[in-house]
Amino acid sequence: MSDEVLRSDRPPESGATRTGEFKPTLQLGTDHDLCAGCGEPLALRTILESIEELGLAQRTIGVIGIGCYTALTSLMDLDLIQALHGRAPSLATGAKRMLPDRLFFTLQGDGDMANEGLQEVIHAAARGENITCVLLNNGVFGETGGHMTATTVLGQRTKNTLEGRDATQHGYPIQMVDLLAPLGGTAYAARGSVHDASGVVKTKVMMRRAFETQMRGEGFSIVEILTMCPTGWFVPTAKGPGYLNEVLGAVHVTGEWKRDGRLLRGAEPEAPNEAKERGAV
Amino acid sequence: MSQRGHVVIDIERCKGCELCIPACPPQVLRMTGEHNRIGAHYPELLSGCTGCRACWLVCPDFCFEVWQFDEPGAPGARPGE
Amino acid sequence: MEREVLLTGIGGQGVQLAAQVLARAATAEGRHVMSLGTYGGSMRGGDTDASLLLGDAPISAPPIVSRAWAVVGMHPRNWDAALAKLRDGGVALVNGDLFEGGAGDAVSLEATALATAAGSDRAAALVLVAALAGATGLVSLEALVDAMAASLPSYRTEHVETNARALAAGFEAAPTGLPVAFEAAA
Amino acid sequence: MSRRFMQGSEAIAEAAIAAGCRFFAGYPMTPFTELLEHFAAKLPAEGGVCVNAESELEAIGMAWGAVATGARAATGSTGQGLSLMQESISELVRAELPLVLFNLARGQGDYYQATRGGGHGDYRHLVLAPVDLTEAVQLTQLAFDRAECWRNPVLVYGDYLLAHTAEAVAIEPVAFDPLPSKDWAVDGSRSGSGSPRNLNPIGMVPGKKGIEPERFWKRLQAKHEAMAAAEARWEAESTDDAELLVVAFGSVARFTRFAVRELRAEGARVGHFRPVTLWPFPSEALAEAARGVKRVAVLEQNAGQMIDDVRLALEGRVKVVAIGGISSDDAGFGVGPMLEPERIRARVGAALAGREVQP
Repeated sequence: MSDEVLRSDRPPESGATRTGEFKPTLQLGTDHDLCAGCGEPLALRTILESIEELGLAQRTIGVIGIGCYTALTSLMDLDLIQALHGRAPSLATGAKRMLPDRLFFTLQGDGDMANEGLQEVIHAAARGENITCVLLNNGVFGETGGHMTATTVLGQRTKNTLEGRDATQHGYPIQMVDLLAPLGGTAYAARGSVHDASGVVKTKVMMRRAFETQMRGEGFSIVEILTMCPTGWFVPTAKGPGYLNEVLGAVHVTGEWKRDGRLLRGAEPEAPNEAKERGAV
Repeated sequence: MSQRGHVVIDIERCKGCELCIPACPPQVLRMTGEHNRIGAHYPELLSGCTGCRACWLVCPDFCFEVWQFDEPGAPGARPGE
Repeated sequence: MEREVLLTGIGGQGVQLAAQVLARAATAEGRHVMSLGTYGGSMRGGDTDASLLLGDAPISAPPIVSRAWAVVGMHPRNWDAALAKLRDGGVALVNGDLFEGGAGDAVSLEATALATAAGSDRAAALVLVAALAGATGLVSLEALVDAMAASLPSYRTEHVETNARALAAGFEAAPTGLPVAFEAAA
Repeated sequence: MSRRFMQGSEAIAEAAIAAGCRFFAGYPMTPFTELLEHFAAKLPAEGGVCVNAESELEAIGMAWGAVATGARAATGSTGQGLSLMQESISELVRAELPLVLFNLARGQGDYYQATRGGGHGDYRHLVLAPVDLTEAVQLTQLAFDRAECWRNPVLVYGDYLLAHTAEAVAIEPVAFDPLPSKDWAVDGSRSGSGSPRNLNPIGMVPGKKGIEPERFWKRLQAKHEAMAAAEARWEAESTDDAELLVVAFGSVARFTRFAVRELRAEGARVGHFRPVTLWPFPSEALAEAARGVKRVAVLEQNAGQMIDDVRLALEGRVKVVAIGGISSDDAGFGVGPMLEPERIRARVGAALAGREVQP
């Protein structure tokens, strides 16, 4: 590697092909106010590119929960319905029943889906509602500044678990994909992570499979995406990906959990002490 | 060093998270000491880019545009030099 | 002219169905009819009442009545309150099988026994309303049978035949000497 | 059109379907239950959908999604279930979605809930209170029309008596003026166009960072003021020479109106006023009807809620007395002992004579 610095303020004058545009086609701009190192815009890319690549742009409707990612909706060149905190699966249900040939996805955080709206998503899955629910899981309420959610891992420090989440006081984390995958109405369930480039690529594969499952009318699909929240985790921005992989990823295991209606992986019940040690920063 | 790829960096959008630095397989991105209008340091491009898009995939602020040269090492492959 | 009919009993006796059958039958015969069933949250065992207003003209009165031209008792529990609303010269009719020792001046009919003979003890309320209809000319037996068939939900249609026999039995067993409901009625 | 004998719940469901309602979601609760049953039985044959929601929260969420696609949709419950729905109702107002809601309540204790709402923020929606099945059939259709006209939820407030009373009614379609096109609805067709639709309650505009709550909500305030000016409905009778004006709404007004008609027939100078819309409350019409009366008597089946609106309308010009009160059956369903023609007549008679009525 040489230390020669190249100009990077403009494209090559000739002899080159653009292989990656600043933003996905279905994105209206690039300006957003989410924190440095946030994983949610990466998840947004996987969603928007999957819709575009499947040729579903003019047939897609998003139903958006409430969290940091809500601010991203102004970037989305999609017909959208803004839901209340936790209620996106119900809204998507009613809308999908009226327009069964459209692609519907919900976008929800862990506070939205696993705390406030847990019942909603479980029932939508059990009903086999032909929608795709996308969970952006960073284990904290990012928008309020880093508070414990139902997916916060044991030992994780948040503003209301300053000594780390302790099972005796705060209970155990809910692993959403593990919970939803076994339900009869769930056709596809997967958990990806955007902590590195290969994770982003794999997550996009999951997103496409979930959308394809829905368009084939096979039932409920869930894609959980682990996203960095260095602000809410109180870790240096550049350490976000590593923290995600080692701490959250150890509890919320990535991979496909159900495909073509077949369970692929079982959940390992975790021992509190081990996890606390693992999660302690 | 021959260039197979090139990135355009929208430095004014950069928030300085540095996620692109470890993500770059040929390690041709480096944080500058300069800062942009919001006060964030931003990456600069060194020679040796392969156009692999790893930076583009992990950038939360959509700062990267990626190009592949039709013929690596061609004269056009040294933009702005 | 308006005729008020009160039915009283306990949940599970078929009081609401009987009221609905009578109301639908009268509607089919051209009457203006309003009915209201009141019952608690539990389906069985609680108090249950039904009030019907049958008239020659649209009914502007509220669905709850203060006075009744006919009072039909399936169970003694709320009988006194219902009977207190009976107009002078009105009709009081009870299921004698469940009113031990009778019910004062009320006409008593062994409705449960008649219903059992027809195939189901659960049809006693239908026996009673058919008897009321037969005795006063309130509605015809044909209208009652048609209304009963139309009133049963899809998961109860196997009871149509038994209920029709119960209605016929009640109509035939109608006590005599009761007032005529509508002077011009058939 | 032929009359058919049916319960209020069935008549409301049929009227809603006749008005084009194609989506319903609900959770059983007495006396709302039969409304859900009738939608479940009838909607599929009309190409519609009825979802047995797992909670009232989900029911209103589903109906929200359906109405956002431009479909005519409704949900409802009993007052208790409506309590759970309040957050959604207030946000639906701000998202400007024309959802129709039914409260088949246990009595009239939900007047405040219906007209003030238990939700957050500044919001208003029409409240229609039918007196009987025939009017319920009309007002149900009106609810869908007004909801779309204003892009605002509308609540139809009935009760146990309305739900469970059966009469022969005809589902006569009501003719309405043409409505504006539903170009606000989401169907996915604007996705990828550069100008998609975003149905949200906070003034978020696609392509524009941030939200504009103040501008957005001030516009809603202006709309609600226009609704208040345009939508008041009422029924007044025998008010010209009345000394006593009786005010009641919903099913209870059927009792008071009957009593007033009987007393009128006997020569008593008593009039009757019934708000058909509880919001907007027909204040001006009431003030007009009350002109010259000695006393206004409010008979409502609760501890005294609508009486506030009556007093606000009359601004202290006339003495206002309460002659109703809480009255419940043992099950709590609101068919209390007060609801009996002779007892209601006695209360009206007492007010006419200037005697105090013990609630």
